[in-house]
Amino acid sequence: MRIEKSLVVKSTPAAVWAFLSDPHRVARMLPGAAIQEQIDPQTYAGTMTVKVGPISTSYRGQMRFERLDAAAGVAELVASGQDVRGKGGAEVRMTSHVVERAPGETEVTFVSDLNVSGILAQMGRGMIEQVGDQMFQIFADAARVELEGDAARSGVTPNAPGATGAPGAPDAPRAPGVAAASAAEPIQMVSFGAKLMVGAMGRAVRRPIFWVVAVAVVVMLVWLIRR
Amino acid sequence: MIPAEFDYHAPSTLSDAIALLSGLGEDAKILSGGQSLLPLLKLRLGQVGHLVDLSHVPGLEYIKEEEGFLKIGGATRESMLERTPLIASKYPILLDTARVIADPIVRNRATVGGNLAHGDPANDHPATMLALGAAVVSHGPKGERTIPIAQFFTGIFSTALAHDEILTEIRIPIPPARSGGAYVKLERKVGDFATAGVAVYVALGQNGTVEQAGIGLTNVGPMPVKAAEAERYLVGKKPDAAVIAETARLAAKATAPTADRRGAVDYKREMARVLTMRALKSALERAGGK
Amino acid sequence: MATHQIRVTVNGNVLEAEVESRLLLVHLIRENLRLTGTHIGCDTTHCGACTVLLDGEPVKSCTVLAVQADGREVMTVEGLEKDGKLDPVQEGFMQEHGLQCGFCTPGMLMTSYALLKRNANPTEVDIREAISGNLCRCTGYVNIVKSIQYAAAQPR
Amino acid sequence: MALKTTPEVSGMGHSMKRKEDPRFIRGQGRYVDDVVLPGMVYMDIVRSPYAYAKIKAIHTEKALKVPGVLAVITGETLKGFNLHWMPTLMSDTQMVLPVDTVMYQAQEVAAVIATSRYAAADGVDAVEVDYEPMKPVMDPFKALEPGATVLRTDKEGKKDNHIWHWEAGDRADTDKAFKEAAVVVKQDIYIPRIHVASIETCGCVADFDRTNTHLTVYMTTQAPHAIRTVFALVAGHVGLSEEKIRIISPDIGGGFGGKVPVYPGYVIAVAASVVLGKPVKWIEDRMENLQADSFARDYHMTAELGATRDGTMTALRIKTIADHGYTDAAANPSKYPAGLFSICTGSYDIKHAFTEMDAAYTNKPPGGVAYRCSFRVTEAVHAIERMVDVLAQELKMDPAELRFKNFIPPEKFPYHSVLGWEYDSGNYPAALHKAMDMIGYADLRKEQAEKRARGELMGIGISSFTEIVGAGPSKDFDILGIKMFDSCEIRIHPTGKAIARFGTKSQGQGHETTYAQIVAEELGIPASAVQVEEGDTDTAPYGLGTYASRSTPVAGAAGAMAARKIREKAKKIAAHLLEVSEEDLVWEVGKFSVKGAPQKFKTIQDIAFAAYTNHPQGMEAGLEAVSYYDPPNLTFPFGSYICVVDIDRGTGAVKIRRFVAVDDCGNIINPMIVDGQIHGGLSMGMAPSLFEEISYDENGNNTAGSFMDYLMPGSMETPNWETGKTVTPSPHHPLGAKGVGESATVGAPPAIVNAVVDALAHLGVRHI
Repeated sequence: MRIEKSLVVKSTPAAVWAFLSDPHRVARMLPGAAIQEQIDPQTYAGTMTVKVGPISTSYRGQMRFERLDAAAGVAELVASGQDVRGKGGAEVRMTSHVVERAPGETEVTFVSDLNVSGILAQMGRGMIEQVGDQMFQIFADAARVELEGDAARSGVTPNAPGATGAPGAPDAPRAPGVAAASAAEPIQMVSFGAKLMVGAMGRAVRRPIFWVVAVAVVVMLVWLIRR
Repeated sequence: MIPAEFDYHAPSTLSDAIALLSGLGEDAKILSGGQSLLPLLKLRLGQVGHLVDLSHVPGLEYIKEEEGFLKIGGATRESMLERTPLIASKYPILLDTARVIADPIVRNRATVGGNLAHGDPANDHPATMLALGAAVVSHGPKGERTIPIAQFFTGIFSTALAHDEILTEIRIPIPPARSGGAYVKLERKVGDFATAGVAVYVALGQNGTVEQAGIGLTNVGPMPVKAAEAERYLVGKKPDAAVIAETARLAAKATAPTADRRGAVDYKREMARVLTMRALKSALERAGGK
Repeated sequence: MATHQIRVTVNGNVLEAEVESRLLLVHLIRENLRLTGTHIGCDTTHCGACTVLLDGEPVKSCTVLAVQADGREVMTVEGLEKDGKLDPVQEGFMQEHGLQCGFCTPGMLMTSYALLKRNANPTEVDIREAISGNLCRCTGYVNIVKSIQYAAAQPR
Repeated sequence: MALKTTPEVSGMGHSMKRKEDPRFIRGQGRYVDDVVLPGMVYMDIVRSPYAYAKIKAIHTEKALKVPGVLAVITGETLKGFNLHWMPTLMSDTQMVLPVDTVMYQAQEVAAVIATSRYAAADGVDAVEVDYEPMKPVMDPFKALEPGATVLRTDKEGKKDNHIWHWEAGDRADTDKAFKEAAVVVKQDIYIPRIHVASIETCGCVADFDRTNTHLTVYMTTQAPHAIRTVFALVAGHVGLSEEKIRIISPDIGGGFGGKVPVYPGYVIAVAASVVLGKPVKWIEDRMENLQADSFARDYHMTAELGATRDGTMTALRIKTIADHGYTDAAANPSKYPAGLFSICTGSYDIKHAFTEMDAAYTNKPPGGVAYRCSFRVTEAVHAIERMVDVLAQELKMDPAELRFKNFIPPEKFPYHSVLGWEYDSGNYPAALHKAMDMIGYADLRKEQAEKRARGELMGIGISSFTEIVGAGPSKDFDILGIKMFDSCEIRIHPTGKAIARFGTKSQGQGHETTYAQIVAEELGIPASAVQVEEGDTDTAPYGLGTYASRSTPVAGAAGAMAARKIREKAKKIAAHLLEVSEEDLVWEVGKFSVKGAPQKFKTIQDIAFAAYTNHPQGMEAGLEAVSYYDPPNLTFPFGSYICVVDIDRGTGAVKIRRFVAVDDCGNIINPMIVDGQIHGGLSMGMAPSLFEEISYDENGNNTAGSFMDYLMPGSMETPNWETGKTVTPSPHHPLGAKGVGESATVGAPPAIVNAVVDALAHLGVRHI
């Protein structure tokens, strides 16, 4: 499935680019992640543990930059991982775009194509998407702290111009819930993409008739009422 | 489906239970009714080193009115809520809620405290407790504390409880005269999680205006949803058809559902609206305001 | 591997066993005690084939640990017939064709038995609600409802 | 039908209480998981989380260190015995365990054998598999597009995902009829993939005795004899010989078609038992059952119906894409890759019809088995019964009126359908009239009109289906070459009691009772004194098994024929005892008496005793017979169902208010059991209409892989079914009976869908 996110930080495009193209720095913003080795200039291996309440999943895998175009501000990476207990895996292809919105204000847009396989995708009942949102929120907040420095930490811009996370998501990097380790812990990560391995997924399913009816009726009634 | 190995502990006092949890650390998990936790362990979606069973800790199963509150012990079974006359007569919203959780056999094991402490946005009690303005009492190594329900849920499957804190009681303010609440759940079949669920509580003044309002929603966001804007809107108004409709619209606005087999995002939002209307009407009726 | 010495009364007989922490009650019943009337149908508390009574209340024994039954009373389908006399729910299922393949039947019987203990004169809705956590793939429930009504009508 | 026998004898037509119930209500049934053998070990299976992936490595070291784990079996292990692939019933091939590629999520990847269930599960967790995921092909339409990833690279020269093309009828003639039709309606109809989900999952205990090279397998199978032959054919080269294979199908906790196939798990368990020399038990859990076992349906149909302005149907055309998963492992008779789909002209006298189908490989589990339905008849009935309503809507005709206008008239039976079937008997108007009377059709239409005026949503749906069951005549029907006869062997004991053994296997249908009633009807021996046995290949006569509503039409007929053979011999003995010639004897239930001297008679019990103690010189002793019955035709049960639904305007929730089912299955053996079959069938007809669907996301994840999402209806979701009967006997069945186990599953879905569409029709909805 496709996920689009954006993040605006009070920082220069160059600083943001330097951050985004350094997996080790990005890693520190992502709870539960650890880079284990650099395989070649573009490829890194690592692990990532996502813990949601009593459910925990550890992935190991690789992240590879397929394109790093500083001039255009475009980075493209592919990350893939496999659940260490053989229960599934995920792959994400993510393109990020760094654009200056105003002097000292930079917007990063992320477009990801995510494929998740295994029990979490089967039984996550929409939860994966929400976990992804929360994780993005944590990442975004942590990235803002990293890039904006003390201003963010003091809470001046805690939630705005925030990431497009879900309403009700925790608004601080120390928010519990998603991750076992908090973002502040100076370890771990696989890649920017890896966190999205558990990010959203949509299901193009044909539902049993009841649900088709349900949706059809409601849509129709809404339409009739509005007409 | 067979769980991975763990060790089981059955402390006989609350302080032993807390001590065990503190001593064993994050690797220990509280076993209350077990109706959510054991399936997770059987699926091996989660793994724990230790389970600390609360069923041998006395005094955690009760339903009583005391000191201006309805007090429900943390380990009170859902089936006890269903069968307690006080609940049926005075707290029908709790009966509404208990009766649509899982199925009757599961409710013989499942506990009210577990339903809240599991932190699952698809569970039903959170919405009801949000509507009722309940508070959660917990015991941990640092003693007792009371957490307002609005601050209890902190993320998907996560709550304000520390890992070694035990939810021991739920406190619901005893409702004034001319008040009422209702919980309405849309489910695909018995035993299913809600497509959407809405709990509404209202208290009416002498002239029929709404003096207090609580609205909580189930499974339409990463956490149980408190429809604060809708609540604020409703308070001080005479609940006529237009007000009911607007309240429902605002409640639906507060949701952030994700698409799954239960329906698309728009459908779920619409269900939040429709069910809010229904729950609000029912709550008003029960409050005597028709 | 952590084990526990437990003492459980099953159908009136006191049994002692050493069990692993994670042993499920249904496996204690089926494998350790060889009472195979209790079945496993779904593992996720949806089907109710494993329903037994724990201190008189129906529970899904695939989602209860054996060690949790320590010091308590378990009743299974094998405990329904007393002194060669069938329980009225057993009679009812036979008379009203309340079973076909028989796989869900023990769980249905235990739920029905507990219902009638609590409510001697259930309405059809009471019955349908009570068995709503027990799935049957064969009968369409019509005759199961009749079977329980038959049992309720028996003099006690 | 007038009763011929007393309640004490309980022949046909008696609602005899079931003989199998005393053990089930005591928890004394014996299902596969109840079988425990000395030294038995347990098997659990490692399954693929990916729908399509290369297997780079399987690491078994950690698993082998788990206490209690004895062995890990992989595709490489089986390859050593050339057992890693097996044939399917449709002459395709299927992996037992993969060597290099997995083709669907939850496919078997390796098996762990351990001393306990718990250790086996731990072992499964400890097996590490390195996969290289590939993009799965999930959509059968995309699978058939040029350039699609070719999935079956194991098949030499295979360049696409097309499995087969099948057609029936005259294309040109039908095209012409459509050109001439005044009205043509067209509709895409998808029947989703579903799963029978019997409450008992599949499993087996395989017990190989090395000393005697003898294999006994206790297994959840609806067709034990055919399975024995399959095992002999698949594993003959490793020393399994058919006389040394014994398949025992004990009590079966529901089958519905899902226990016909040979699943890899069975074969792996057998292999494991051969390798280890110990009994091996394998019982799947519910998720494995829903995710890996054979599915049903998954037909994407485009149907067209042509008619005159006044509503006379003239032409039918249906084009179907069938999603078969990664291999065609459907359970159909060999000649019928699309089953009996060509029954799709249904209950209507349609003169021109053509239907074609293409089957595709996708990255889904294999199958194409029944879901309580005879070989794709549900799909066919759904198509025609939906199209009739679509046409009625187009013509603004009442759907009942349109049906009456087009029914095959009762006087036209036996009726030759344009797609080649000979319908044995039927009276369709009678069934629909009865259903309309029972439900109060005219009043409901009035109520509906009033409700529409108030903005309420209420719908009435009709389905007047024709089933085709009882496969089948040997000239056309075989499975793996074995003709689809069935069998019965009856032995009468000296004291006049009997044992009757059949080639079928009950999974809840009550054969122990109904077969006994057939013998009682034919011989007058009380059904209570007839012991019925099935399911043990060492003792029962060879038969093709129980599925597709074939037990009564085929094995039941064999029972009657075997009993009649016994009666022939009994007549000779009676003539000997009464000292009269055979021509002077008349048979009444349970005795031969002398014509004109009814006081002179010998009961079947007298005769049975004489068969062992005083039989005529020159005659062999004993009183027994075997019949292998080859039916001259299929049977065509039918019915008319009417469903009333109310739809919640706010939520769209559909509630079935009433459902009347009038069935005609010819002469009835046990009315109580028939009603039970109808109730169950209706529930399984409702389930996929409103609740159940196996669905996949684009990555091949099965999103209905447990009972959390595969929504099997419970007591609160299931309405109080109302049943009625008409009786139109089959002219060719010895008892005039037809199969009934699946009629309701076949007939109910269109009634429900038609009702839902009807509730919304005034808003412009034509199909859902």
